[in-house]
Amino acid sequence: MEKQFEDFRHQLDESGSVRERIRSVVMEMEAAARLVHSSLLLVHQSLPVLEVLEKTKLQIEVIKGLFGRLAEILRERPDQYYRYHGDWRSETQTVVSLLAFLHWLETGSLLMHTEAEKKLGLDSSEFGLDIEDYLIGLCFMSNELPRYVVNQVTAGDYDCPRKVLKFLTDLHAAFRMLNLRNDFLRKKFDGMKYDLRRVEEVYYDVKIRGLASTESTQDETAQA
Amino acid sequence: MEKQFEDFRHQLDESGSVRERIRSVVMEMEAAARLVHSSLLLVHQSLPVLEVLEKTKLQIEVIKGLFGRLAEILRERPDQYYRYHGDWRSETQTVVSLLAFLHWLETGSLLMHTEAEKKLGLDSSEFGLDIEDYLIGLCFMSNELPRYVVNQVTAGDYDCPRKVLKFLTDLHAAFRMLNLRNDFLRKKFDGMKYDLRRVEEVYYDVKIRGLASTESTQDETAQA
Amino acid sequence: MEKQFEDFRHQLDESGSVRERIRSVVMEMEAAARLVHSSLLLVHQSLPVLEVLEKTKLQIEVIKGLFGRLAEILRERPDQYYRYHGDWRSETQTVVSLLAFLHWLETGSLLMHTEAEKKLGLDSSEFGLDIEDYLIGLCFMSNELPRYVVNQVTAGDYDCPRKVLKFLTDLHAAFRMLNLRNDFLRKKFDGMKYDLRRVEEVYYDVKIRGLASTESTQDETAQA
Amino acid sequence: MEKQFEDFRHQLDESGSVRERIRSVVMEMEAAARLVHSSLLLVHQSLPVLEVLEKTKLQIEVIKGLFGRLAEILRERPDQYYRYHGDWRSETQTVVSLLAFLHWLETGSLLMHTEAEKKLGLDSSEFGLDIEDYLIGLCFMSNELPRYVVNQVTAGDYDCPRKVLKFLTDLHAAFRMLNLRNDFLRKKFDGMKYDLRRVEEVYYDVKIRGLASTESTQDETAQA
Amino acid sequence: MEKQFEDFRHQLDESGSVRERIRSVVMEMEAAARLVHSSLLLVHQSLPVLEVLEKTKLQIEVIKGLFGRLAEILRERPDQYYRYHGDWRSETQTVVSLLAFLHWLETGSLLMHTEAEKKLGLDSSEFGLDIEDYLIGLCFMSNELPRYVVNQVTAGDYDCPRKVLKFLTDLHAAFRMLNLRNDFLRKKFDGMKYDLRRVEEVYYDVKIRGLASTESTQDETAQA
Amino acid sequence: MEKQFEDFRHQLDESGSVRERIRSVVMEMEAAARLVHSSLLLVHQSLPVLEVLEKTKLQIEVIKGLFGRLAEILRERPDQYYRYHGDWRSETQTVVSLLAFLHWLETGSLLMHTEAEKKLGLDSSEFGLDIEDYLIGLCFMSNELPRYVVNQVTAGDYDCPRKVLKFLTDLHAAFRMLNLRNDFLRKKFDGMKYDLRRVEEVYYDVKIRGLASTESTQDETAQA
Amino acid sequence: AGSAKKPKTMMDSAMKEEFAKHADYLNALNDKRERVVKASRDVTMNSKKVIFQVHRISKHNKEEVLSKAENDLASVTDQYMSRLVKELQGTDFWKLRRAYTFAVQEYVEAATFCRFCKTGTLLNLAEINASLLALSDKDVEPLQINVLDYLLGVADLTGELMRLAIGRISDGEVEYAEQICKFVRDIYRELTLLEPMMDDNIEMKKKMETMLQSVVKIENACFGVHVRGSEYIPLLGSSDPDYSFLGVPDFE
Amino acid sequence: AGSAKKPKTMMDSAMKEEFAKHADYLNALNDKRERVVKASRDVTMNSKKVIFQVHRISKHNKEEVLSKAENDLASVTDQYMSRLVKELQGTDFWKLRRAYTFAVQEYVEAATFCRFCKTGTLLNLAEINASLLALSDKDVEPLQINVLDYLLGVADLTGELMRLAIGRISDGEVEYAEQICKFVRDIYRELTLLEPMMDDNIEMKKKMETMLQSVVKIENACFGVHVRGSEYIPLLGSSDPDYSFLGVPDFE
Ligand SMILES: [Mn+2]
Ligand SMILES: [Mn+2]
Repeated sequence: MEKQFEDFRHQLDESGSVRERIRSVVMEMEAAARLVHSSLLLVHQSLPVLEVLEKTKLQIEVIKGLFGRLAEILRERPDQYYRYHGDWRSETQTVVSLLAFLHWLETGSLLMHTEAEKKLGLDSSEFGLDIEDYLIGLCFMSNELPRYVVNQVTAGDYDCPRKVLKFLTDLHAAFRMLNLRNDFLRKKFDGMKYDLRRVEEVYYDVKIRGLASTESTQDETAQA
Repeated sequence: MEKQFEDFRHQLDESGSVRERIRSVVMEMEAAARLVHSSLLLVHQSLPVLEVLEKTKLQIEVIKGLFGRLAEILRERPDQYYRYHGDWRSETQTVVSLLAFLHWLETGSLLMHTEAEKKLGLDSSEFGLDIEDYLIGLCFMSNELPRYVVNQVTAGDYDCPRKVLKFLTDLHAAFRMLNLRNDFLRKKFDGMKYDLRRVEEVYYDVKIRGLASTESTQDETAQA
Repeated sequence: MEKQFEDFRHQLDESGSVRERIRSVVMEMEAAARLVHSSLLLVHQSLPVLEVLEKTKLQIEVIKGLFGRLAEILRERPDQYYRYHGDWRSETQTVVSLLAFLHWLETGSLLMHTEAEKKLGLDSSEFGLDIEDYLIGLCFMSNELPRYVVNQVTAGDYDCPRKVLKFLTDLHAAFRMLNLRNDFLRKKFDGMKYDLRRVEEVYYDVKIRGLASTESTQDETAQA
Repeated sequence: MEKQFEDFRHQLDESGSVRERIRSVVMEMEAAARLVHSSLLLVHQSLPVLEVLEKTKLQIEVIKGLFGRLAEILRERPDQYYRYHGDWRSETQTVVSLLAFLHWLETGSLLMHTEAEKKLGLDSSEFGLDIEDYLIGLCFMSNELPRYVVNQVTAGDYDCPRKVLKFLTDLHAAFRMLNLRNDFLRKKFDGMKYDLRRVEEVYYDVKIRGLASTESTQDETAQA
Repeated sequence: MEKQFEDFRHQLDESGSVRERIRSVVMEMEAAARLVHSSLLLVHQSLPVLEVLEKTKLQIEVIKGLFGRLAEILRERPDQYYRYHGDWRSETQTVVSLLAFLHWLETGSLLMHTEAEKKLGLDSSEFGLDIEDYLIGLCFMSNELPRYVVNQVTAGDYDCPRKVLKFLTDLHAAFRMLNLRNDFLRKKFDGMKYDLRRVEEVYYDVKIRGLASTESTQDETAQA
Repeated sequence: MEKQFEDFRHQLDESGSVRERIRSVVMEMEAAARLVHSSLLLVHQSLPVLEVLEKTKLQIEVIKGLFGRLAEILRERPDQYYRYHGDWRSETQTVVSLLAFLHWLETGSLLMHTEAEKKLGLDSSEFGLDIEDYLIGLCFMSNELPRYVVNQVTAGDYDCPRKVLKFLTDLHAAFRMLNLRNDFLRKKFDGMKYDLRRVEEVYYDVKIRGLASTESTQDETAQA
Repeated sequence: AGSAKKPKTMMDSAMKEEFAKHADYLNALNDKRERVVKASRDVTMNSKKVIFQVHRISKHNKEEVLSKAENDLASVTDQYMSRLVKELQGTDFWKLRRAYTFAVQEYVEAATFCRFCKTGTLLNLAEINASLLALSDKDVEPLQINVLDYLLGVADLTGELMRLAIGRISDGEVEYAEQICKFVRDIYRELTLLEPMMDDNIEMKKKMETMLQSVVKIENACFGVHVRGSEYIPLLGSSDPDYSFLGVPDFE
Repeated sequence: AGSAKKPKTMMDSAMKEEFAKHADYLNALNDKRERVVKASRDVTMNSKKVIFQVHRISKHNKEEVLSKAENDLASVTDQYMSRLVKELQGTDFWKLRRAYTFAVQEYVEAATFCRFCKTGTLLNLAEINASLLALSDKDVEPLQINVLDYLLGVADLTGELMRLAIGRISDGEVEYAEQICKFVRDIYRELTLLEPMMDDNIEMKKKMETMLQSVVKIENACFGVHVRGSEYIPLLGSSDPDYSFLGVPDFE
């Protein structure tokens, strides 16, 4: 009996320390994500996309490294991913939203789940990107788009609303294919329709003033 | 994009059903544990231990089978044990408390963690018995002992208090070796000292009346 | 649309007035039950059972009359017994617990469901006594027994614990035959084990002091 | 509009200053009551009742003075007693509970409502002691009795349980005559039965061990 | 003791019956207020104000009668207005908010406290309209205005925002003269600034689109 | 033991009276700040800035005096500034937000920390302005700007959005230099982005309608 | 002493008989409840899917989306509601209400949602109940949805209508949104009067608050589209705002 | 257009300077706070271990268990409290109190617990603070535990004393339990007077309730042992109850 409880003592003492280690990684991740966010905000002030991408590169590598460390911690404790999942969810969602925005700025298309995992150096078979976290991240990204459109128009880019509207319409349609439960994700998705509406309003504003007409068709082929 | 969301739809739909399947196994486990408990209660009415053990055998096999089914469900979803752990915790703790009581009745010694896993057909490397669940189960067992002692004395078994007191004193001492956090387990362990005190009181009652003295020494060697 | 909601308004208005009428009956019932309870409490001060029974007779007739009025109100709304059931449940359970205690004092046996209905002038085919209410009432009665036993022993009746223990053990075993859901009745029944334990303790107290031994067998036949 | 709000400002300011004045009196009252409470706690350590009474005298005079000040403040605002009543309720209830306990220690009888008013220098026709506050105070006092009884027995006073039980049984019966609404007082009164039960248990504990037997009859006459 | 509790019983019973009578009046008042509210909701669908006023007239008379009944009940218990005040507060506040909205629709000006009392047949010297209830009622009315303005503009009334903004700005300024305690009224008033802000936004929306410009000056004289 | 607690009582008693004195100063400060706020609100109704400044001067002096009194109280308790800090934090933050807004109206630039201290007669070496309070005050000021911009545009000042947007963008960027913990300041700062977004929207509104272009003075050439 | 212990384990036989009766009763009740719960879960899940399906509507696919939704709804009725109908009768309607109320509310929500999208009207309780009559055998008393569940379902409907309205505006169907606005306002006003009369109105009270928020959201959306549409009236010299500008452009 | 965008990204330089200053201040403060939090966590964890160690006491191992506990406590002081002491000075005591208060409370709890078990007395705040003086350099103002943290720690102490008392009774040390009872009652009575004066007394209020429960638990335990011990006084013909019957028997 004594021997057994001696063992338990060690195990219980140890298990507390895993949480501590995760916590410290997550704190760093939060800081790195904040830096990425800071740089990304400059698109609202019309900094060229390439410069923004450049500025964020380094921190994204940092984040990738941090996910590596998380995976490593969890590797010692196989099948305990979901025991600690709540500890890094929120930061992961933020990271996904940032990556997806950057990706859209760069390519005009949606960052896929596998692409996101690749960018973060994750491996589904071992330490993957939870699907709900990915989807929530996309919703967060959607929330940034109306502001982006407004500021682009103010800065004279009248074609932006059309492009964003097309993208967001598609994304919204894709989400509607899911049967969501009444949870956080559903709530976030519900908010997306307001983003859609605001972008539509801006598109309307530029369209009735004849500001958007010229460039629209040729660009279409390149994008869609 | 569409393809990806199509996949997500399937995955999200499926994941809901795992919880449903677990729930149904757990409900059966709860019913089986209740039957074991019902039979076990007869020791308070002085049914011979062997008869009690006989009565519970079948249901314990049922429980073992149910743990097998849980393991099977989780086998399809490796490393998601802790995603669903909360769904079967409470029942597992009850089962441990019942097994540990039966084991003590049979052998006079503590049911070890590995023994408990063996009785439930569990395999630590795959679907194990969480240590905290095991320990909480032991606390629950401890709660039953004062009542058992009182009823045994009423039925004329004056040696029982001494044996239980010895066992509970050792168990309590073993628990004191652990550094417990301020959580549910700590609270349960805190309750154990009242069980200890009550058993001590009963032992005192029989001792001052000279009821316990004769048989104590020879039995000692067999037990300790 | 308006027409339909107009209709609903009438239906709900009527239903509201039914509820008001029930409410006023139930308030009277509550007062009558309180008076019965007040008299019944005197058994704890060792008032002879017959006197207690005498004191409660009148109010029990009052309660019977009130159930008659409830039945009458519900007669206008066939099949809606369970729509309004919640409005008189709690009082009904109290009444059952009082009747069952009185009955046990008088006869030493359990008040059966049909007996309870008869005492309350109820007719199962029309306005019956819900079985769960009956069972909850029995649990409430059980809660009174430890106190009764303690006070009886204080007053010098050392045979009482044995009789109550027999009754309560049987009742508890009978309840265990039921498959209870995780509801109020289950919770109340779970509480019964504390009553049983306390009565066992008192029986233990008198037994170990040799206070209970002599009178046990012959008294069985005489009872009250 | 401006004129009207100008008026309101004055009225609200005035009412605010009344509240401020009450607040400052009540804070002093709370401090004084706490001193009384602290002295009263010594009865649990078997300090002679007379000494306890002596220690509390001064502060009770202070409290009386404070009620005088409250009455004075309210004299300016006839018929607004109940507007501000909530501001001193809780302290008044505490004071009543302290006085009632002291009174019982001194005389063995219940502090009547009029006696309480007299002790606090209150005059029903002007600034009286609200009946519900008085009753709630009694419930609070009742809560102290089980602890008192336990400690008295530990200190060797085996007759105390019987006396307290008699007092509490009577008080409980008196309360049962009232039709209480479903409010705070009702809840407090419902709690009183646990005090009663606990005192009965203590009485049982001394009685079954033959500790309470000798002095019981002669003392009866002196008390009742 | 018994005598005293007998007295208490009478007093509590009486006070209970006062409460019951108030309750029944208040229930009717709530129903009448709801009918007024329901008619008043039609202004959002641009029903002409005169028709709305017509529809509500009858129920307002009903409410007036109910306040008469309240006053009558309280007449028996002078200086206990504030004892029972909580029982009709909430409904009174609702009634004030409805009257004040109707009054504003009719006259474009604020319903004064004395006017409100007059409309409800109240007499300050006996059973008045508590100032805080009146003020809270005004806050509730303010909460309705943003929605009203939005719907009026949608219905083509582009001058409405300016008028409401003027009214609400003045009302808000008048409230700011008061020193409010940290209570419910304060919280409600704090909410008023969001109404103000929302109306400003609506005004901005029509103004920036040149929809509000023409009629603004001449109408000013007619209103203020 | 008693001696030590006696000492503590004196210490805490004294500390309590310090708190009472602070409380009374803070209540006055709250009233003065409310008056400043009331005057400041007139900028939303387009009262000239100079008049607004004039109106607030006196109360700002009052506030300065009150800070002097606070400093005096704390002078007796060196090093205990942060013990009582919570008692005046909220009011200080409000005061900073008012001063900063007034300062911006007057100069178009940010009120620096040392300037704020100077205006309040504070001395960092003794009783300074906590930096976090200063920063929170700035956030509060930011919350007022969207409303200000909306009302200025309504009043015909189409250049205001550009100026405010420049200021707020800078302020927001400056805040991003800080590493904020997950505390109140962080939460307030997080709210600032909504202010920024709203001002961007208003700027967008005037820009897309060509309302902002003409009046742009020399500053414009550099800007647009 | 031996005989003293025996009676303890032998339960009083009258008591045993009594409780055996109750055990049967409770077992039957629990089994039925469990079946009702399971059927309810299916009704809920599939009604939700119908609602999701309706939301996939757009300007151009209305017919197709709605006819699929109606088919789905019909199979909810036939496959799952029919199971509920078979389990329940007489006093069960109220006794087991807790077990099926959410399902029935969701079903009402789905059915009324489909009907509104199709015809712009409110599907009546009587009509729903009539359709349920067909599901049951003639000899048993058929399940009839009670007023309360119907009203609670209609309350939820307004949330879906709000989502629909916002979507329709994005899609350029402004008049449709205005029609929804009027419809939801009417429902809100009617329910204002009914809410306090409902049996256990805490639930409805919460829904009323959500509903008011939905109404305001629709009104704000209509307001936005109106002022935007009005902005160029003077410029266009027409009294009729040209809504054709609004809405998702034809990318196709 | 190119030049139009530039100024936006160039922040006002005075503002930049101002915020750079604040950033430095906040960074320094946060770093210090983080270090204090880490030290605090170590203090808490290791103080808890000291308390657990004391609870391993039994009738026969008292000396040994306590001397181990005291050693452990001394190393908490030397290794971890000293880190706290080094981080904190002057206004930090109050500004960063939230960061270390729980640790200091736990430390007070452990220190007073050891002292009580050793001597039966309450370790004074002045004594604790004196021991901390030794840890700091002479030139900085040394950390002194404030009255509030001390009292909050003492409040928690009573919970541990309750556990101890129950355990001692089981172990037959009745008089020891009675001594604890008296001690805890005295603390409770003193704190009754201090509680309302404490700076932020919600925390203390909760602890007072827990403390009263602890007092009652001890009193009930003493009561139980007393009435059991009194039962055979007449039989034994002695006025002194024979407590030697109580407690765990010597199995050894
Ligand atoms: Mn829905
Ligand atoms: Mn502790």
